[in-house]
Amino acid sequence: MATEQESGDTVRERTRTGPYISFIRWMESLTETQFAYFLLTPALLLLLVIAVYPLIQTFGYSLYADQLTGTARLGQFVGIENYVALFSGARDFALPSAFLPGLSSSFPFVTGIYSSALMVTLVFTAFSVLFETIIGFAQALILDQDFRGRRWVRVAIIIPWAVPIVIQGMIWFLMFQPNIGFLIGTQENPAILNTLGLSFTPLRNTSDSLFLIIVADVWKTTAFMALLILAGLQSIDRSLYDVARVAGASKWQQFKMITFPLILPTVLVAMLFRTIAAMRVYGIIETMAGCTTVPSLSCLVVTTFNNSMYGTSATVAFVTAGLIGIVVSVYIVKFADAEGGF
Amino acid sequence: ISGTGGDQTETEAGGSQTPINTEAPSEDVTVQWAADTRVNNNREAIFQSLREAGLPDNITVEVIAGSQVTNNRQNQYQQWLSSGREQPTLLMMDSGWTIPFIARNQLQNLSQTLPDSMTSRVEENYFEASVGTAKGANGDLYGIPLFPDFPTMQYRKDLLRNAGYGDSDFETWATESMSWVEFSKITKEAMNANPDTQYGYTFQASVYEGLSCCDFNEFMTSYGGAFFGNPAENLFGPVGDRPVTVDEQPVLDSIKMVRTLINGEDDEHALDGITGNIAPEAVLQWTEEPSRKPFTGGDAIMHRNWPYSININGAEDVFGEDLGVMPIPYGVTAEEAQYPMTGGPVAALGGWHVTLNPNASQLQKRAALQVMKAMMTEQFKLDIFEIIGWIPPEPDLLDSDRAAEVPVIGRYLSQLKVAGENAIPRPVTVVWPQQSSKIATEVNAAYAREKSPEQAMSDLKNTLEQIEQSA
Amino acid sequence: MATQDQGGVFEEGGDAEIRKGPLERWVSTVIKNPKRAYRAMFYVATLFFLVTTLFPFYWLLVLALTPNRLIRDMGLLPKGFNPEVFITMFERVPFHLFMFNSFVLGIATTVIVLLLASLAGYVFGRLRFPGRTALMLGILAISYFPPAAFFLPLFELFTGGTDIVLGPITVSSPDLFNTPAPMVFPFSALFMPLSIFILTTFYGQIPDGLEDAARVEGTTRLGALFRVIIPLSAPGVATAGVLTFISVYNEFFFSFLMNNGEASSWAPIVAGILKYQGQFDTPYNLMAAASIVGVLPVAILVIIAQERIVSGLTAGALKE
Amino acid sequence: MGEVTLEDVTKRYEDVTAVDNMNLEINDGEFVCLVGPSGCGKSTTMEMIAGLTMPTEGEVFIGGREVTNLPPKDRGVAMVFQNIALFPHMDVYDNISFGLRLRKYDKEEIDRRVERASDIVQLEGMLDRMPDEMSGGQRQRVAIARAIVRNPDVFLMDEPLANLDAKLRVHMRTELQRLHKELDTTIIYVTHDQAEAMTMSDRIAVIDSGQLQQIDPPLTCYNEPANLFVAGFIGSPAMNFADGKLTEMGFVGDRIEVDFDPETISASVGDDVTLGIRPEDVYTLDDASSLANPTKQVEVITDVLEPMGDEIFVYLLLSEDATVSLDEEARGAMSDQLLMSVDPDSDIAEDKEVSVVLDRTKVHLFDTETGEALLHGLTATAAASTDSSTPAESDD
Amino acid sequence: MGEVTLEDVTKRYEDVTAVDNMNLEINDGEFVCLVGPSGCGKSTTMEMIAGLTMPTEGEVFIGGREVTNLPPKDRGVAMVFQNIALFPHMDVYDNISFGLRLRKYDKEEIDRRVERASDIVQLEGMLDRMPDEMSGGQRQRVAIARAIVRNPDVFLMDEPLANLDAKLRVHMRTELQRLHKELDTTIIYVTHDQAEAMTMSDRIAVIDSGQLQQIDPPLTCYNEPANLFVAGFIGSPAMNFADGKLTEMGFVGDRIEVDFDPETISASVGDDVTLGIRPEDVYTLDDASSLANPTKQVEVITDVLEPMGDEIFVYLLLSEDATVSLDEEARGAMSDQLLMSVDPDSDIAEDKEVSVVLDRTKVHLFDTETGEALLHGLTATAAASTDSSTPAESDD
Ligand SMILES: Nc1ncnc2c1ncn2[C@@H]1O[C@H](COP(=O)(O)OP(=O)(O)OP(=O)(O)O)[C@@H](O)[C@H]1O
Ligand SMILES: Nc1ncnc2c1ncn2[C@@H]1O[C@H](COP(=O)(O)OP(=O)(O)OP(=O)(O)O)[C@@H](O)[C@H]1O
Ligand SMILES: [Mg+2]
Ligand SMILES: [Mg+2]
Repeated sequence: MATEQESGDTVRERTRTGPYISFIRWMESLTETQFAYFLLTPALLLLLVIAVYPLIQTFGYSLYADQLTGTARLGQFVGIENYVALFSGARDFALPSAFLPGLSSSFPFVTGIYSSALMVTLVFTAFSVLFETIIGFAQALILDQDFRGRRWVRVAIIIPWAVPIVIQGMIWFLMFQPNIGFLIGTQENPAILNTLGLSFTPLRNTSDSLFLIIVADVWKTTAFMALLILAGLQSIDRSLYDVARVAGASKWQQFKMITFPLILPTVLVAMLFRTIAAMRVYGIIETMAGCTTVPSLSCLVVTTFNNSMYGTSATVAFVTAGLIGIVVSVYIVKFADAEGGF
Repeated sequence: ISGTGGDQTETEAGGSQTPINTEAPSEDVTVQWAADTRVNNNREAIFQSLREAGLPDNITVEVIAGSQVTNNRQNQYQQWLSSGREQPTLLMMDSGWTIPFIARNQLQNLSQTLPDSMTSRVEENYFEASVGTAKGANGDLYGIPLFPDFPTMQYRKDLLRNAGYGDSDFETWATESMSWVEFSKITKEAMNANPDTQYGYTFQASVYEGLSCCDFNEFMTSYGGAFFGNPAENLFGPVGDRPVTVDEQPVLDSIKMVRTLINGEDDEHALDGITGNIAPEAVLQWTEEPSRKPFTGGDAIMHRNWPYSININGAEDVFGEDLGVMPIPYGVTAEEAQYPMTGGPVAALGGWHVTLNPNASQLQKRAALQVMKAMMTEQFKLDIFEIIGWIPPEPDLLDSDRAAEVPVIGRYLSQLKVAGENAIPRPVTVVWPQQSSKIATEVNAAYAREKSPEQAMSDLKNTLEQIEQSA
Repeated sequence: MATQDQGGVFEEGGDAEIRKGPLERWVSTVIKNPKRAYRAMFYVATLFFLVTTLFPFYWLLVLALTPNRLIRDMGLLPKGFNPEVFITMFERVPFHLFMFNSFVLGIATTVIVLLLASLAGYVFGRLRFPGRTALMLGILAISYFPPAAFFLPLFELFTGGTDIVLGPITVSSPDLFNTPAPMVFPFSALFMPLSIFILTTFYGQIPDGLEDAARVEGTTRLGALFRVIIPLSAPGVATAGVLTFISVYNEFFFSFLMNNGEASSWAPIVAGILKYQGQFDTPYNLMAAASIVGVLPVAILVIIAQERIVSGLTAGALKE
Repeated sequence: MGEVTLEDVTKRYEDVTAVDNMNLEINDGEFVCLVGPSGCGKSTTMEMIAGLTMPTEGEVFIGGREVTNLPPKDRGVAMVFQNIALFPHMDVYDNISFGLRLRKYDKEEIDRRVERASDIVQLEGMLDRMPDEMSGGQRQRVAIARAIVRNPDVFLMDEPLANLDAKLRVHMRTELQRLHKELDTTIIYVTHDQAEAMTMSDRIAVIDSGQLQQIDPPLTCYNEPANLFVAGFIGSPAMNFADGKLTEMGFVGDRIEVDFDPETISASVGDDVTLGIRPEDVYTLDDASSLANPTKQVEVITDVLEPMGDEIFVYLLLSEDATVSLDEEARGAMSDQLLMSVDPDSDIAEDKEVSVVLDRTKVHLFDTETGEALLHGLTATAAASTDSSTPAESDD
Repeated sequence: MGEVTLEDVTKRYEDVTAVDNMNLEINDGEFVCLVGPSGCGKSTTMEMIAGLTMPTEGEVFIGGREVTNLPPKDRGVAMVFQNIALFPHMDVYDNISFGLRLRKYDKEEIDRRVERASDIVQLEGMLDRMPDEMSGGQRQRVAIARAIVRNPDVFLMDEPLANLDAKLRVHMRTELQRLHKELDTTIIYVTHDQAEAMTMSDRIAVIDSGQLQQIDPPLTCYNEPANLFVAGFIGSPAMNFADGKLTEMGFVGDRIEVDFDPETISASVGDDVTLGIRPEDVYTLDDASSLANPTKQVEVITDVLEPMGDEIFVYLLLSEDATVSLDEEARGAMSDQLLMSVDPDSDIAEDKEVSVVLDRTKVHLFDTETGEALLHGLTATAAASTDSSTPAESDD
């Protein structure tokens, strides 16, 4: 080929010089480990300055007492006292709600399930992630099909994700606002949901609000799941389905044995991040029912932060992160193989 | 990289003690004023008014249209002031949270840096309750009230006429408030007389700041109760060194009263004498707007709300002259009440102040002082009453002819004056935000029959005491 | 091969047949041919999802078209018809400026995130090196923290309150308040872990053979990333991009506190929407209109990202 | 059970007709090889039989049932894919047992079968490898094993041995043949290994540009190709062709003449005809002694010698001026050149003038225009043989 | 420029040693075929030369430079991958021109080269197809074109013709050879097509289990295999082997005896030795007339006949009780069976007792234990030939 061209590739390659070329050459000469760290540098630098540095600072705050008067942001150094106070319940009075559920001697042995931030957060996380995953999966499967108008269905399904939380809150708040929304009735004239047990003032009531907030969150964030899972579906080699079909796999079996395992890593990433985000839920609560009615962990962080209780706020933030870490490690341990990433 | 930060403002705050030169600066200065969108939307008229009120031409004002959502503004200010930013120079602050900023030395002490002539005018002429929320523990003034806000009871004259009441009654009620007993009875009568009207009385009892600061505060105070004992002494502190009195009988009575209004007289914690079933259960989830809608829509007879809603409901295409306004009813009279400032037709106090950023440059402060001066003129106060509907912060101005000519609200100035004179501020201190959410939760739970009034208030007392001790 | 038959439920026949036949005929064919039943189920499911996701938007439209003072006791239809609201909303607040800001912030963040996360995703997805697991867990851990945990130090850093020691000289950090920087950088850092994980999964699944082929053809490892791996992971990259962009669009913590809320100070759309709100009164109709207008560009973005980018870059399914 | 019939099947892609009006009848238990140039439509045909691709027109029958619209899983076929397509997330065991697990065979049965299949493809001990840890040939063997563990009516194998070395290939061939015998399944097999097609199949189907050219037993295809295409395609190295005219005397070409009675074939004197002769049917005069029916001598010049170990290919130039030998399309297909295969011991040298003769009984004649075969093999006399039985057979 | 040298190169995966202490020297401009059983390490070797896999031990040199740690792009190699590895998101044109575009050749030059390359691989008119719209063979041709548009010092081709039909294969072979001549590039080529290896390469490198067995010109490998493995691997059908002992008389096996002077080889009397003879060197008595140096007759029974078109394979049973003929591993490799190839005209029939002789000059002897070759070819007399020149060469 190309006999006319006397010089081969390498000659051409070697004759090129300049700082750019020598940089490239230097980069290619790195070992795999060096190269890995080299490529990670920009991301790590950004994270170091914008995330790690503030976290270290904030961790420092958590070791100081709150200071509500005077110009100083923090009070005196108290070591781990904030943490102790938080876990012992001694700080609950300063929070919109208790942090841990109280213990009682009678069945069911825990009180204030709904008024403890931890339980509210866990309940919210478990249900919202569960439903978002299931529904998102179903939506992704639909979007993966080829049909007329698919583009529009796709937009329709994804668009709730783009709705600002303020608006999301407004939409649902109004739907369940007595005298405004039609999903809520009055004693004389109950709506369907009321007959199913929803109270007439659901947004002042922790359990009803929690339920509605989960619904609102599922409405909005399912799109996140659907989008990610869809991307996973689109990346599967279609010829594998040919093989499976000839081997006699039914639609369900194709799903179970090919689709599912192949997108499992994607689903796990999606679930992982949804879990993390759900455990930090705040905005939708604030806009729909308020942090006092439905106290989540992040509610505690933000409320104390807004009340200038920076020590407590930092403490709750770190404890929240720790709790998320515990939940996440369940994923990691459980799915280490499937993920292949850890 | 610096340490935990936050302490660098200490020294600068010290600098804020230097008196400000009252001479107007000669160079061109632009003063940034953190206000809200309504100011911004009317800024041409407002600037005009400031000029006419004597603001020199070389000083211009730039409005930052902050959010109307008061919490958001509070958070923003907190970050700006605690990080020592020089801008904005003037800040519009909710009377509900000015005091914590004062407690943190984050505002310019006006008593020390402004000429006495200015501060004493404020102390002497302005609504006393308003001024109280702009003062520090040392008694110094840190903000100048821009406008106060007092809720009133609005009602439908046309519907009450159907129940046999007439103009003479309305006239009496305008300045002489009625008791809750009377109020509930009249409302019930009106409901019976107007069977198509869905609700009797709508107010706000959602779990939010508005319940603790205002609705509940009014109910409680009107029965002679108080959060922390004698309001005249303990309202703004000393934190940790004052009694918590939310479990006292007047407070419990007020709760029972509300429970009766909502659930009827057969509620197990009903208050004797009160006619029940005049308020919908929905109030437990209502804030201002949702509670106003039914009233504006003609579905309610009585409605408690802020003056903004008088402008809406009194508009010609809504009720016009059929809108009646009266002070909030009372549980016990002021004389019967245990504490000063309680009993009688109390109105929770809202409203906004203008404060000065202590970190601003001297030049900025000088210019800002000129702006504040202009804002304190009668002319400006009345202009802005016309422009935005901000109620003049001086009781005397409510009697002025110009004020009376302001459409709609001009008709109800005497009621507002009564409300203003009986205004009860929320007990703002640095721990108030914490206390407020606890109060709202417990009170709402008690209203909703989830807890007995006694239980709720003793729980609340415990928590409030803990918070008091923590500070 | 045979990809055109992967239509799943549309395996055979066109849907033209359905429309022309009367219901009974269809029912009988369904009994004979269960695939039609699948297809019916498919339509039902699609319809269900469409209704559930779109209904709140319809509700939003109902709210927007109803004059604010009539918003009470709402039913399923707007009370009154007030399309002027879409003009009023711009008169009241320069909403387009806020949208523009959001777009700039979103695009800047997305570009930074995709770029850095692509490099990181490549590293984590395709290279084996010591420290990999620890680093991944560390990056993941950043996303455990509520935004408030980062705020104070960052606020000081970006408002000139932090002293940076560079050897002998100490300078204070530049005051970037009211510029895009104090939003773009935190957004980038906080949204990056998600993108890193997404891209790690996608890049890790590209067959080695293709990267090998590219390298033998003369690309560097990075060249192979940009020319082969990223295009082949287009669905994943586009998704990471869309998710990041929308996250910025949705963010309200830093968006709110890192500027003074003015359009001229790069405040994003959230600030714009909140500007409609009064202290007590809320013009629901304006806010509804504003959110409809605010969401439209994202819809367009989604269409572009999903159809153009994805189909443009990966013409076929992956094959080695 | 396993008859496969294609009736007027056509498959068109946007701009290509991959399969063009194909009619094919494959009997139950038959082993048929599909051969043809790259891109002629073999894989497409297989896919249509498997149900992976829907024919644009026509119908497909398996075991007498119309299956045109049936999904693959209901057709009772197993397939080895040309692109191998192993499941990347399953190890070898799981890949092989995939079809069995789908059918919920019990564990032991699966183990037994997987073991047997992996034995056949010589992958014992690799059952827990992942596909990306295997060599190309190993992967292909997994693909074969995945198909043969099952018990379908029809096996479809698309170049299943392409990546295997000669020895393994021979082994696999034997195994597949044994399997075929044991199970009595229909096997449709794509290959471009001539030896494979010749030795394994009951019939060979030759396809060109989506059209079926001939379907006949291997030797029939070899000895009696239906047309020029088949003649040129089957056999490696390919048949030599020489253009010429049909005269009263028989075939007259540039250098080659073969005399026979033109009356005996269905072409008229004066028509353009092409003569075909396979390399092994060209003899040097030395070797011609053993030949019962040689043609006239042809004078040629030896060009390149290509020793293959067990034989030597000799390129012969028919005209002195034809000097380019290894040119494009050179071997066998051009009329000024002739390929001859000789014994490795022959003392033939390059660039010598030699005389060669052709084996009359192995001469083929084709209509140049239509490409159709006119005759296969001449008898000793100039009179053309009228029966079409192959000379090879008549030699028996 | 294009010398490739591997020095003590080893590649270990977790549990497999894919390449084991390989030493290989390939000269500039040489065409070397790597052959060996599936999984023996051919592709791994290629990948290490290309720089895609790092050797666990050892060093790689290209053009005299040590390149062990150099990235692929700086090694001046082009490669055709066994798994083809087309970029699925690029059309044919973009796939082929990928390397050129990277090097910023100008548009016209790229067009020119792509056109030429697609011409060579006969893909004209398909330049705007996407890979998934092509047949297996077409894809493979794109892969070849992608490699040959460039001007590298070394071409690495891993079974580049596996998916092509015989004819195209022959065409591609010619093209590659021409390319090799024109460019004078080093080509390293993996194939399991014996014909390909024999005709194209200057030398063949035979690999087994990651170890280099022999690297020699094709005919040397064929005629003088270095050991049993090479002897069995090269040639298709494979060489026949017969186990026996070295005696004073020469080789003595079960049925076969070949007399020669045991002194002439490096093994002692009494050692186990294996005799090897290729199928084409076994003659029936009829054909033996042409044989100068036949061995003693061996009495056998004809078993299966396998007509291949141009020759017939005859399976011969050495012992009467050996009845299974088409059994596993049957052909050629077992000592109680012998494969013979005869002319298609031979009148040989199944299940007959016949006598065959071997060509003494083509007999091979191996040490059974070490597998090493002891001698290749005996002269007419019982005295063993001591020179190692191949009989084929000496026949010239
Ligand atoms: N990534 C890997 N991990 C583990 N083992 C591997 C890996 N890649 C290859 N091997 C093993 O290394 C050996 C050599 O593989 P290689 O691909 O070089 O074989 P090959 O000679 O090319 O075979 P084929 O002709 O079948 O392609 C094989 O046994 C194979 O299973
Ligand atoms: N999806 C497709 N879109 C367009 N053309 C296609 C498609 N699939 C195959 N073709 C074309 O159809 C023809 C037949 O393809 P097919 O795969 O059947 O060939 P094949 O006989 O298997 O060839 P090979 O021996 O090279 O594998 C080819 O020309 C190919 O380019
Ligand atoms: Mg094919
Ligand atoms: Mg290989």
